[in-house]
Amino acid sequence: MNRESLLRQIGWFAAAVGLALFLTVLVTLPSGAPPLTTIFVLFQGGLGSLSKFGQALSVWVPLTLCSVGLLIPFTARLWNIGVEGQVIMGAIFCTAALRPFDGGGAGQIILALAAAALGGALWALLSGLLRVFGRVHEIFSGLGLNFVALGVILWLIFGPWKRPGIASMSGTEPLDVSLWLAKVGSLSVTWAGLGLALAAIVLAAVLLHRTGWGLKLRAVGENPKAATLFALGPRRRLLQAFLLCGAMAGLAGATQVLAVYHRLLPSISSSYGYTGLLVGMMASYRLGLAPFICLFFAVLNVGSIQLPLQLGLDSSLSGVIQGVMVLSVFIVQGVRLWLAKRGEAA
Amino acid sequence: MIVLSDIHKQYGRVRANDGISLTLEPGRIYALVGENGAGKSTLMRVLAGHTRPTSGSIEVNGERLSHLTPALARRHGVGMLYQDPLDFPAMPVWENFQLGAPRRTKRQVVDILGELSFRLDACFLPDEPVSSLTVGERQLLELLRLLDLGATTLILDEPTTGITPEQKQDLFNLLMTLAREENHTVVLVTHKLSEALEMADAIFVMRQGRLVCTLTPPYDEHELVSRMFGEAARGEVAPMPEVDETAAPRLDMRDVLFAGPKYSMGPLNFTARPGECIGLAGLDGSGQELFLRGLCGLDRMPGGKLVLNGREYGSNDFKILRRAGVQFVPADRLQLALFPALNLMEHITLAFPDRKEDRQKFYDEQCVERFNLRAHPDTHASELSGGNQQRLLLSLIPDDAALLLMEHPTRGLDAGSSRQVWNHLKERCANGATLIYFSPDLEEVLEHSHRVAVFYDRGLAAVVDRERATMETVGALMAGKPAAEVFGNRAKAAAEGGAR
Amino acid sequence: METFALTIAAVLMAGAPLVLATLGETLTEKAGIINLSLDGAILLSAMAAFAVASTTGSPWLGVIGGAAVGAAVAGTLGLIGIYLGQSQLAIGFILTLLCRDLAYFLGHSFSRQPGPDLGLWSIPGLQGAPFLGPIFANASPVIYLGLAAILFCWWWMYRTEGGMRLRAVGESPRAAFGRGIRVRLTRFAYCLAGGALVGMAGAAYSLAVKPGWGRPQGCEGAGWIALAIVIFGGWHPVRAALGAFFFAGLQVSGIYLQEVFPSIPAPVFQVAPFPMMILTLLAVNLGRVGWVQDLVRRHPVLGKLSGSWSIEAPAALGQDFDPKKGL
Amino acid sequence: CASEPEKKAEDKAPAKTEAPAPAPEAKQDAKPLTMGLILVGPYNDKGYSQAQYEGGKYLEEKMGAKLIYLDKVNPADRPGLTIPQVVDDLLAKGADFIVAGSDDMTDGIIEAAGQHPDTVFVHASGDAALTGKGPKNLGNVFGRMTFPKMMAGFSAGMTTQTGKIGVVGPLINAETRRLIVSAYLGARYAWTQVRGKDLKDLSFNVKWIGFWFNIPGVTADPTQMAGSLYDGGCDVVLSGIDTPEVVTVAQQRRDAGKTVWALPYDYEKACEGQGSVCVGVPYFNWGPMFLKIAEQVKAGTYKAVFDWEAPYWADINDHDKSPVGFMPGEGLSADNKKALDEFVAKLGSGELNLFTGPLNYQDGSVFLKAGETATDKQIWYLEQLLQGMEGLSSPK
Ligand SMILES: Nc1ncnc2c1ncn2[C@@H]1O[C@H](COP(=O)(O)OP(=O)(O)OP(=O)(O)O)[C@@H](O)[C@H]1O
Ligand SMILES: Nc1ncnc2c1ncn2[C@@H]1O[C@H](COP(=O)(O)OP(=O)(O)OP(=O)(O)O)[C@@H](O)[C@H]1O
Ligand SMILES: [Mg+2]
Ligand SMILES: [Mg+2]
Repeated sequence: MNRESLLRQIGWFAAAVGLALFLTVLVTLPSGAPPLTTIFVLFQGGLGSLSKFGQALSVWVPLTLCSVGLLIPFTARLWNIGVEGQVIMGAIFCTAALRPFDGGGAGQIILALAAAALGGALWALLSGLLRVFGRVHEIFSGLGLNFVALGVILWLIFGPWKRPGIASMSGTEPLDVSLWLAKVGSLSVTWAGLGLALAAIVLAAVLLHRTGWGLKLRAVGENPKAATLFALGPRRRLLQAFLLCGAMAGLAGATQVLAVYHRLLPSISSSYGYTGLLVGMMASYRLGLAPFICLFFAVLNVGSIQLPLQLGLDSSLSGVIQGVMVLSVFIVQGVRLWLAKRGEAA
Repeated sequence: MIVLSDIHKQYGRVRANDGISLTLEPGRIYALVGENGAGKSTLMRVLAGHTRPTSGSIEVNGERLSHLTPALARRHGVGMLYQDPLDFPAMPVWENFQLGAPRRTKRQVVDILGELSFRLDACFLPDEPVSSLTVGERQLLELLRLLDLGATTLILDEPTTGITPEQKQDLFNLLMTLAREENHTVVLVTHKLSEALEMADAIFVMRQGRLVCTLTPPYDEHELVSRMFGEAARGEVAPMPEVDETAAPRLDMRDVLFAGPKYSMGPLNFTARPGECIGLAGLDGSGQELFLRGLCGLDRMPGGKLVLNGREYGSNDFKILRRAGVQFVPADRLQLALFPALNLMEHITLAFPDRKEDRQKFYDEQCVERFNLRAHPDTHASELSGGNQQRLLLSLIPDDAALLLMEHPTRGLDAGSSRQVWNHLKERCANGATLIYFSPDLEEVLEHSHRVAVFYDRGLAAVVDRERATMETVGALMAGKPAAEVFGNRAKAAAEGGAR
Repeated sequence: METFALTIAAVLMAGAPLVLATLGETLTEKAGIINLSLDGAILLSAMAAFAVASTTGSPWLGVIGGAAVGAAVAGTLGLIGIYLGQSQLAIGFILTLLCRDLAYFLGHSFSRQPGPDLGLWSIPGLQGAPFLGPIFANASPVIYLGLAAILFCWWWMYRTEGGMRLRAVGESPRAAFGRGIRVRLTRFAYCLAGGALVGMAGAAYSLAVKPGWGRPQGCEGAGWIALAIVIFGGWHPVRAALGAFFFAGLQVSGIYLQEVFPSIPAPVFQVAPFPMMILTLLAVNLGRVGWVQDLVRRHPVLGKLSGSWSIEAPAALGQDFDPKKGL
Repeated sequence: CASEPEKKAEDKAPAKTEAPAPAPEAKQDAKPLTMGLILVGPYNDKGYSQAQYEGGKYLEEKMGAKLIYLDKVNPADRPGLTIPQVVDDLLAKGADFIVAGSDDMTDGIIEAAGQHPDTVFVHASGDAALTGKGPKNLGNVFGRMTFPKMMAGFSAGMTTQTGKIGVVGPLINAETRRLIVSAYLGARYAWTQVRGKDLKDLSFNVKWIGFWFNIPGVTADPTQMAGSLYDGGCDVVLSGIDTPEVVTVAQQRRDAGKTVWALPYDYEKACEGQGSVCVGVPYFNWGPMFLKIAEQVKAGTYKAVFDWEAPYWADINDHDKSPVGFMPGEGLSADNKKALDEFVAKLGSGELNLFTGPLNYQDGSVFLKAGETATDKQIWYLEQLLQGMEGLSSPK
């Protein structure tokens, strides 16, 4: 609801991007890489061909599920940093649901997706309960639970769920092909994945902007005391926010298992949870921008493998760029605020 | 000698201080009085360098400054004691004493502290955390600290809220000696006229950010009071609605105990009839806040029973009471009752989910027509003036609310809007609602109550009915005079009859 | 006995960097600033320390370099969080991820290169001493660094004027401002100081505990553990340090316990810090929840119990303060 | 090295003659044969991946082939990147055949090979061709690391003074069991047969960190692991993990005045600059294996088989012949070195097969009856550690 001219906003955003670009160049200089070429290679690597774009999309799906999910707690001023663990739990539950079957079809897949959503939601609920009834800040409970989840998945993969004979990085026994999600033509992105991501966006949009629920959630985040006066049931709202986000994160985990790796891996989450948080912040907690930023980050991710292939650069540069981007957004916001204050004072 | 000239302080829309000039001379005790929000604290904070005035100048010891900083103020011997003690609860006494002072070893600090507290026959254990002290002790410690820093101008912002009478007496004796013998300047910000009358060589009266007058002895209490609370607003005021004496009580409290975060009170026995307006009078922290918050279920009710419209409630669950028609409107609207970054429409939607469809219509009828809330429907609550905030809140209260609990209904409202608000509230009462409200503005209470419940020292001192409720009687009761003295014994009986 | 002493030595060594990082964060949080960037900062400063050390050939210059980088990261947080008034949590978190990738990107050319390390200090007097011998006769400098840091932090926080101000700005910026303390400056200063300690932790990893740089370096995640320990240690330097050693002990003993209880999955011992952090927080906060208060009122026994929980976070932790607004 | 050229000529000759001539020739003229190499770790990790990388370099210099590679291909370092995607990239960049470097890539490479049936795929480690799970165009190649591990164990057994040998193992699976058991057999032989001591006095203690490298808060810390082994009285510790902690710890213990040794893993030059703590390193020398494959691919004669290559016994450290080797370090005394050479000779001549019964599993059940020798399959799929070794056989 801010009545500032669109032009202004775009201007500020441009400023942020400019700053980010500048900082990136600053970082790449010592490595002796030609900055602009580097950036070009990155994007070409992510958008260069249809199949590349397909890969980018297949990264976009779980990333979007995470960041869109995160926007729900963000609306209530909640920092569900535990999303990483929730992705992992989703993947675990998904795998668990499929273990009894060595083959199958839509039925099993739907079951697996449901299980994944459940797993993520439950893991999120833990943070939620700790926050609402124990007043434990969700950041710390979330962090803790992330590591616990990581411990659990490693233990499962190298323990109870290990392949006959060999337990290894390569994770559990791969799923039967009949349980893989169907790809879009020759692209590596799947129909189901795209469907889920889009559904998540729509759901979040409707929930947050079209329903009383979203309004209540915002209100709770705005001022819990007043929320009590209005009898909005702050606690229930917060828990629901956690559950929803957890469920979406869980689905992200499921897509990792069913669409990308076709089995459970130690680092199944690809730390999309954390990246999702970055996206949420860069979108300054608004839904509108999130999917596009996700796409942008996905392109960076996919393009990054061209850095070692073509320029002999370390591909973690893409991560650097992402971080710098978000940081610049905050810096610009701060400067803006400060200038405003100066204005008042004068 | 300190001269404040034409001090202005603006907080957003609020003019906390509006062109104040005054002179403080050494060796004298001043009292600064005024209703809540008059701007007393703000002015004092400016003087102590804790707030930069929007405009105006301060002349200290011949030095002319646009504003002071805490450090500067200290150098000029200005020290301020806060309404809520401004100290570090988690840290031990001696550190609280030392912080901000020139470097010293712990031993030195402990010695000085001991010596000072001996002089004021107080006693502090240096290593005890301040959180374990009473408010009074914390105030005293602050005072010692200021003296130790060589403060010659002492500002005490309502120092006597929540300290015992004898502590208070000691404090006043101390201030006397400081002023008379050591030639200190003392400024005493207070709500309690008795204190002002007893102590002050001159009384500054503030009202809505302005300095309305400076009184000097001999004091005329009536004048003081009328100056403080101003003339009643002009224009016709709706008459008090009739109360049907025969109707069954709307509210009946039986041996109710309330427990707030700070203190607890009770057992309380009190009844209210439909259509009744009951004003709560009392100095800050005398218990009226807890009374309201407890009644609506925001503070806990460890014991007793509430009977609402004949239904008995053993516990005061907020939701249940709310469904039973209990509505609470806090004084601090933005902090407690509104969502700063949500707009009016959204507030309406939140309050009346079922009227989501015709909310525009609702807005026009309710907010604009009835409450002439003149603001664009998508303004943020945070951008509303105090008056409009109150209008919004009132318009959000459903018409069938049976029991209205309000803190300072007209806080921050000008005379005109106050009248509107009151007429509206009385209309509700006429339609059978019961209103229990609290206001620091005594005149307001007296004008708009069938009965006045006076609180003193965290307890219900007396309930006075309209005829007997005058500035004198209620004022006296608020200041702690026993009911017996205020009205003869016969009246006392009646008064207590009120609180059955 | 011998083996016990050796285990102690191992714990001291494993704990040293954790202690440094924990103390750094404790300083920062005592001043009221939350610095979430620990994990990334440690990694980046580990890289920087090794890079400096191997280019200059002097490990101690490396330590200084590490400290400088740590301080720089904290400084960024300080500028944006304190003076530009942005969310400390957000900035800290961004910095974590950013610094991590930055470390790998810039450190690329140093990975798995041979380089100097801090080596060991051998104390002639202690050679062959019964119990202390095995522990201190030939110990890494970082152990002494860690122990010294504990003493210094404790002394500074609780025995000096500066420490008093530090706690003051963390407890109540308003009151501190009222007493003429330059709140933001103070906070910023301790932000830097804490960052420097964190940087030293990074250096301790890449120059002593796990000499060398590479991917993985082996200290990934240590920062999160340190953050957990700060809370576990109740924001008190000594308790925090003990906490650090306690967890180091857990990890070391985990190695032995692996055989003793083969039925317990190995990760359990490694993950332990995190559930413990959560429980600590729970214990700390439960005391303030309404229904718990009622419970305690009813059963004084619980009151006694909760007394032992009495860990208090700095009252103004994470709240920003703008002197321009006044009180 | 003078012999190299003609040796190569010999090697090439048959290939040339058998080859359906034109195609490869044309190819060669068009552009050099290109190998697409997928590395699991950093190409400069001074370990497993660097060994493969240098194998690729060897190929470039020996037959003017071209190497294109992508390193750090694992879900942790390259989130969301799958093997088929990498393969597509490498083929797009002109790779003629693909070599996947790690056991972790098993499923991915099978999938990719299925997608590109007429490209040659080789999976270094892995057993698709053995189990017949994989498609026709996917072969496996691996050096018989069991032998260098035996030599490592042997050197350890010769070097140890306390009779206590430690192993820092990664995670428990058939491969790691296989290698560590080999090391144990080597050590046991040295201890009992060569040094003539009592088997009871030999302790061989295996500790698993739970992963190929350290993840704080998740795996056990190899630094502490190695430390605890040394503190526990082991004076020789073998490393089975990707990162160099063990040698570093050994160095530190040396500085502290302890007489201890260590044996790193994977990378030929791992002992360089480590001085006398380093007894020696069992390593992969992928060059010859890659060369052989490349030539067959070029000649179009490559058969997808399960190729488990034995060392070149004449000189296990021959860069051009031996796929695996054991590089003694300064820590191996002259006499021990002599003993080692004899040991190697025995192994080479086949006169000595350490996988000969009677051998019992850790739980006492029989692995090999007296006189029985183990088949490749038995060794490849080793189910448990052996009796006499301490440490977990399988994750509980
Ligand atoms: N920091 C602040 N920000 C915004 N408004 C403020 C602030 N401090 C005071 N005000 C407003 O300025 C006006 C004067 O406040 P002030 O505290 O000076 O009144 P007061 O006379 O001290 O009241 P009381 O008798 O309750 O202490 C009030 O309307 C108050 O809401
Ligand atoms: N809100 C703000 N945003 C950005 N920069 C600021 C802000 N406030 C102050 N600064 C700049 O930071 C520097 C220090 O400002 P200031 O003096 O207010 O902080 P401080 O002195 O460190 O803290 P304090 O005033 O509480 O002692 C000055 O250069 C000032 O311009
Ligand atoms: Mg005041
Ligand atoms: Mg300042």
